[in-house]
Amino acid sequence: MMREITCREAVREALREELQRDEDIFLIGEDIGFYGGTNKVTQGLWQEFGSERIMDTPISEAAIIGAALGAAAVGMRPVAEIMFIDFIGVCMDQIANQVAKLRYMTGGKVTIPLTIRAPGGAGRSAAAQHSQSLEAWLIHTPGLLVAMPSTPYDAKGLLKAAIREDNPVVFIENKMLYNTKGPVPEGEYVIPLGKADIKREGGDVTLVATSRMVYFALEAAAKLADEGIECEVVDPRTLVPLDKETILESVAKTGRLVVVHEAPERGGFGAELAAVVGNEGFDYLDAPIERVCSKNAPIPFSPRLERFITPQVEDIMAAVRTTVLG
Amino acid sequence: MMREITCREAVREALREELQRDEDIFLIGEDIGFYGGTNKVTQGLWQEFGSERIMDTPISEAAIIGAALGAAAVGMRPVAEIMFIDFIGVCMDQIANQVAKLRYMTGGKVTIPLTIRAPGGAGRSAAAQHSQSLEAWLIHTPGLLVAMPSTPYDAKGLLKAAIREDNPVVFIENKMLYNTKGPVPEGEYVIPLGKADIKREGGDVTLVATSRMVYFALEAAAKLADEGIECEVVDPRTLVPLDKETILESVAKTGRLVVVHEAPERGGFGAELAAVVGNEGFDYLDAPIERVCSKNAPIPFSPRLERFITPQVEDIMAAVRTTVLG
Amino acid sequence: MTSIGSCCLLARGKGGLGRLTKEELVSLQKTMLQIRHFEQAVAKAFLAGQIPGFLHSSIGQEAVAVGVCASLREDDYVVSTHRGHGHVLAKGADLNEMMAEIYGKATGCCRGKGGSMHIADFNRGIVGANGIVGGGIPIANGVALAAKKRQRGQVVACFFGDGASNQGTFHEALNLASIWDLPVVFVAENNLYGMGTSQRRHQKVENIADRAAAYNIPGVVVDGNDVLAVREATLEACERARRGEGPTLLECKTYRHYGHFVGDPGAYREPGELEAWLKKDPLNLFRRYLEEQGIPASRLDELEAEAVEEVRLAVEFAYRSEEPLEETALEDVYVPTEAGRRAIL
Amino acid sequence: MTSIGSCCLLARGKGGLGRLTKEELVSLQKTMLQIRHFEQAVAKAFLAGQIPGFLHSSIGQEAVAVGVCASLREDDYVVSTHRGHGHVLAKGADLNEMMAEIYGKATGCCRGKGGSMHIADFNRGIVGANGIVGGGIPIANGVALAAKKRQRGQVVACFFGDGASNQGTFHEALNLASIWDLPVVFVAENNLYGMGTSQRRHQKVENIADRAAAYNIPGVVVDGNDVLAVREATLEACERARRGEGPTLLECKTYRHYGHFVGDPGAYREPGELEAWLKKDPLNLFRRYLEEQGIPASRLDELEAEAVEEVRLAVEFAYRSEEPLEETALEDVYVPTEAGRRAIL
Ligand SMILES: Cc1ncc(C[n+]2csc(CCOP(=O)(O)OP(=O)(O)O)c2C)c(N)n1
Ligand SMILES: Cc1ncc(C[n+]2csc(CCOP(=O)(O)OP(=O)(O)O)c2C)c(N)n1
Ligand SMILES: [Mg+2]
Ligand SMILES: [Mg+2]
Repeated sequence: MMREITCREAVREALREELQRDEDIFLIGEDIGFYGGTNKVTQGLWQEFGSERIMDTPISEAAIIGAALGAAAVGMRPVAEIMFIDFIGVCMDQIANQVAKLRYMTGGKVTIPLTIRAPGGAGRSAAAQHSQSLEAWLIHTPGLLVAMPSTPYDAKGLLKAAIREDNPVVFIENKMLYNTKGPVPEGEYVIPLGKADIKREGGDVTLVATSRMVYFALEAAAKLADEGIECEVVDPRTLVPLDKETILESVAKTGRLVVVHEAPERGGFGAELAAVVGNEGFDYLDAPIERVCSKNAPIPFSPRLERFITPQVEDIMAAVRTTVLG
Repeated sequence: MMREITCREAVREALREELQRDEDIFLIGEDIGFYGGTNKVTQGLWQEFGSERIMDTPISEAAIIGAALGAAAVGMRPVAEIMFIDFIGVCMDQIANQVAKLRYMTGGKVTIPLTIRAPGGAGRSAAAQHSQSLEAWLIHTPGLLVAMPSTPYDAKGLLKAAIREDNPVVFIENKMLYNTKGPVPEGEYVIPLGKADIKREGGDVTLVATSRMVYFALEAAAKLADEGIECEVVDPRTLVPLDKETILESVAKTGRLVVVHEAPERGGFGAELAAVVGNEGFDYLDAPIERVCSKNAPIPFSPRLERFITPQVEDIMAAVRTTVLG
Repeated sequence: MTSIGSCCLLARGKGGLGRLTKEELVSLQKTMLQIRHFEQAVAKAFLAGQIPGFLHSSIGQEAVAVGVCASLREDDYVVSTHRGHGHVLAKGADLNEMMAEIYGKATGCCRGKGGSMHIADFNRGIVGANGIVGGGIPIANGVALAAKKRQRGQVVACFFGDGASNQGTFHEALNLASIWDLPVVFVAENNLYGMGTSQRRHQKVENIADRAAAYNIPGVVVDGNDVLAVREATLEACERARRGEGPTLLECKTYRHYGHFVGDPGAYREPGELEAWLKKDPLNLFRRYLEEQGIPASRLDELEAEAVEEVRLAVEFAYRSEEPLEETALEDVYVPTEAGRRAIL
Repeated sequence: MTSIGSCCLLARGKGGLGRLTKEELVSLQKTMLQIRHFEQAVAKAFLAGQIPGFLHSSIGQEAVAVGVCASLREDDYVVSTHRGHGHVLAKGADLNEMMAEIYGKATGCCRGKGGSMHIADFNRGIVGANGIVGGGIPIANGVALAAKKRQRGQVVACFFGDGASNQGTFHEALNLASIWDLPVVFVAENNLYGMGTSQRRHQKVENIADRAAAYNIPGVVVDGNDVLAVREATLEACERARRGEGPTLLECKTYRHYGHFVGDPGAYREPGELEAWLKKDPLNLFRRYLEEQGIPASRLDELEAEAVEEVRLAVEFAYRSEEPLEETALEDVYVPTEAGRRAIL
């Protein structure tokens, strides 16, 4: 049987293997060295690769992204860690105006092989400034690629692809999944960016879910199967590029779509997906596309309120019933 | 006949009248004083109200928003100017994590009557870092209201509403419209936030357009009328709150929707609108919702390329024909 | 004691400005004890699984919070940080409401929406803690600007850590406060670490206060474990601010006895470091001083017992309080103006 | 000449480090003339409606660009700003390609996608101008970090304005460069104004270089209109950087003769200010010096004629070049990897 490791270990393995493979790769971030990262993702790497490859910085996110960008622009292949994705606000100019645009503004004179890792997600009562899902800002920023894996297998394979990619990739992990286990083969493998994965097959409704919501969708699907509703759960894995083909094919089969993500509904990734499928898949749709997302509020501290604001398995089930039963 | 003034004058009038009305209002931004603002919007106000009310700052956007927020939190009513909306990247944390969330995080203990003015838009060959439309980041940030007027009349009435509003409002102007004239009555009036305006009536297709794209949509509508296609042009005027009722009513009538905005398509406001109408107006729709937006690229410098990347009247016409003729 | 520019002297305190009566001295210790026991109680409750989220303990740093806030007027303001329990308690936050907030209860000062990192109470001048390192510094300026405009002589004490002094917001905010002569006391709580990174590894200056030179404002270093020294240095900075002479960068050298957050073992510390600092425990130091001033040990023991009891009651209040109702979750996103009401639909 | 901390001396130049031959001296003037005439030509073309967008002229500041870049090796780097024509010309940008870029033509160094504010040429170590004030400073660190890792002894000259020195990025980047001893020369081009705001109104320090104290790195002030003084101060900073001793903050006091952008009348200037600075025109000053060194006036006139002609040819090249084709607009958003190709669909 294939060994099972956690998402944390999967990410760490990808980092370690890539660091071993390519001297131009280095890690840069806050307390990713001796401390091992606040989420312990990089634990042990500093001991193995030393301070030149695993670089601790001051608490200066704009300086981190700028340093990674400058190094990438002259041929290095940095992997920057932003401790929580909530902190991209303090370095959004470096991400959106510099990293994302430098190649374009210079007419292709430069290549930015840069990966920015950042964990998002609610569920730990970390409140409004440590629980966000901000992928929508990033997918709306041309020049970036955006990955958002759910399983350890996907996390490892996609992170390796991201690091080897010649375009800047924001790689969004989920703090609640760091301890989640899944099968990961021992050997080397890479998952290309832009290929969705069908996590469960079913003919009645397509559930497109991202990150931790994939697990919620799978749970909902399992329960709905008892009610006789068969859900196909599609995990896009990367939001840019988006595997429209796989999603549209699924919707062609099921005629129904529910999108699930943890970011607030208004202006989230689900809106983009609904717009794409509503347009390109108009003729497939037998029912309105439903979105199951966080309500349009910051994430509250209280666990009860946090659960209420963020999507739950029952919310997904309710949306599926709405779309299937009308 | 009603007098005609430019958007620049309309915004300035709103600022002047509000400054006269309420001592707690002050303006804060870069070179908005003696210089009159890089877009000359605040010209003359410093001479009239002095340095205590019209406050020049260093080039420190995070400090500007923070100062406005702190003052608002203790009862002032500041109006901050970010010289170009492209610069919100350097103060995104202050906008999204502080301004937008402080009330919520404190359980309603504080009220933030703060207006942030910022011009966006392409069309001046100002290239990738001075031409953006970033409203999508803001509508995806619960806690903010977002206004994006097109006409001088709307700009004046909505800015007055924004300044009087007890919630933080990001008020997005358009640099290409500053010289655009339109009728504005002499006396006092306020346009409530959240009411769309039908800029042209028509029965064949609904065009929802924002900011400068309202003019493009109107031009397309005029030309399409010659082809026998009657467009209804709806200007939402504020994106948060969004006047879904007016838009859905229009789509109920026309059965068709084209959304037009200048921000890149992927993850833009048009996606949200398409998701809302595709869901709540599913039964009204006789054709897929079309989006006419900038292509998913940074804004290039060359005028020819800039025109190519951003939506043009012909693109709107083509989309309308697609949706009407199939 | 203060000096313009980069050259900093250690403020020694215990004399000069604003002499205190014995009762006042005792009350400083009382607040420090409250903070100490409050922090101990929340850490215990957290480890027992009663408190959600995560917690940053200020144990060891009580003299900074108390020394600073003791020099503030009731209508002055504090802007706090993720490690802010001490600051807000010293500024007069209600123990029960605060404990309930940390427990995530409806009776909490933020209705359970903020938690440990977002305690605020505007009625007491507590503008709010902040989960973003350096996030509060620019906001402090705004509060000070309003105070200045209203000419009520209020000042703002803005706390932040050594790590935060490397954030861009620190720089922008100190520069703005400097040119506008804003009434802010920027209190750099230098506990030698930003998370696991020692000051030596995150900046090359010896003193954060050396950075005052970059804004041409006074930079002052004070022993942050000496509550009187902190108080005196703050008083001087406040008076300067109230006179309209602008901000001061006041660095308080101190140490946190526990890890970065409750649960962090602090493996990055130098050997012997913690032990050395424990000898300089601000509560013990001040207790000794009070005894020297003739305050009987029994009185001081009583104080401690009172603090323990108050905190116990607060825990009980918090524990017994209800969780917030789901229907409150969408309140407070917006003020319920017409637009605000429609914006959450 | 340099000094650690906040105390800064005026570098005087014209002796000591790196003496120049007469031909080398002449070539400095030649580059300054190129920049001067380049800027004049683009301003003229802009006012004639031939150039889209907007332009920031560096006329008056040529000695900074030339003095700094003259001390760089070919494989060193510059990071530039919105007012960057001089920097990149001095670093060796191709006149034709650069002019064509400013004209928005397909033959431009950025294929017409960047324009005046985004000139870059990595083959010549020109990492790029930047439309965001302070946006380039953190990026310079990254280039320097790579240089350091590769141990080729390269340095990065990072230009920015007095206004930019109030941005958070300035602070974060100088701190990082300081603790990592990065080979960067931070060149603060103090032209006394950030747009219409005089330095006096945007910061309280007399010298931007005073801020070096905040990072414990050398801060140096130099007469930015004296090309030799700039060169010498930069050389010293570069040597320090190449020795692995880290960054220097080098402030060059200078003045822009025209408004913030072409078309800005500069009404915010003090009366007489411009006139006083015109007397210190860097090109005139250096011409006088060269004549004193025995360079015949006729030779200098020839130089000027050459510069005029080169610029004229560049304008002609740019003017005659084609606009980019629409089908190029979606190129360069991504490297056309498999993922990159799919991301623009
Ligand atoms: C912008 C940002 N970056 C990183 C963090 C994560 N973080 C929280 S506290 C902390 C350390 C702060 O150090 P310091 O400012 O010295 O305060 P202390 O914890 O020592 O009180 C870090 C890195 C954050 N909350 N915000
Ligand atoms: C973040 C940001 N804020 C504001 C601007 C608008 N702006 C462009 S140049 C400039 C003045 C910059 O002053 P300084 O740094 O002194 O450079 P100088 O123009 O004098 O060369 C301003 C305010 C900008 N481009 N980016
Ligand atoms: Mg600290
Ligand atoms: Mg300047």
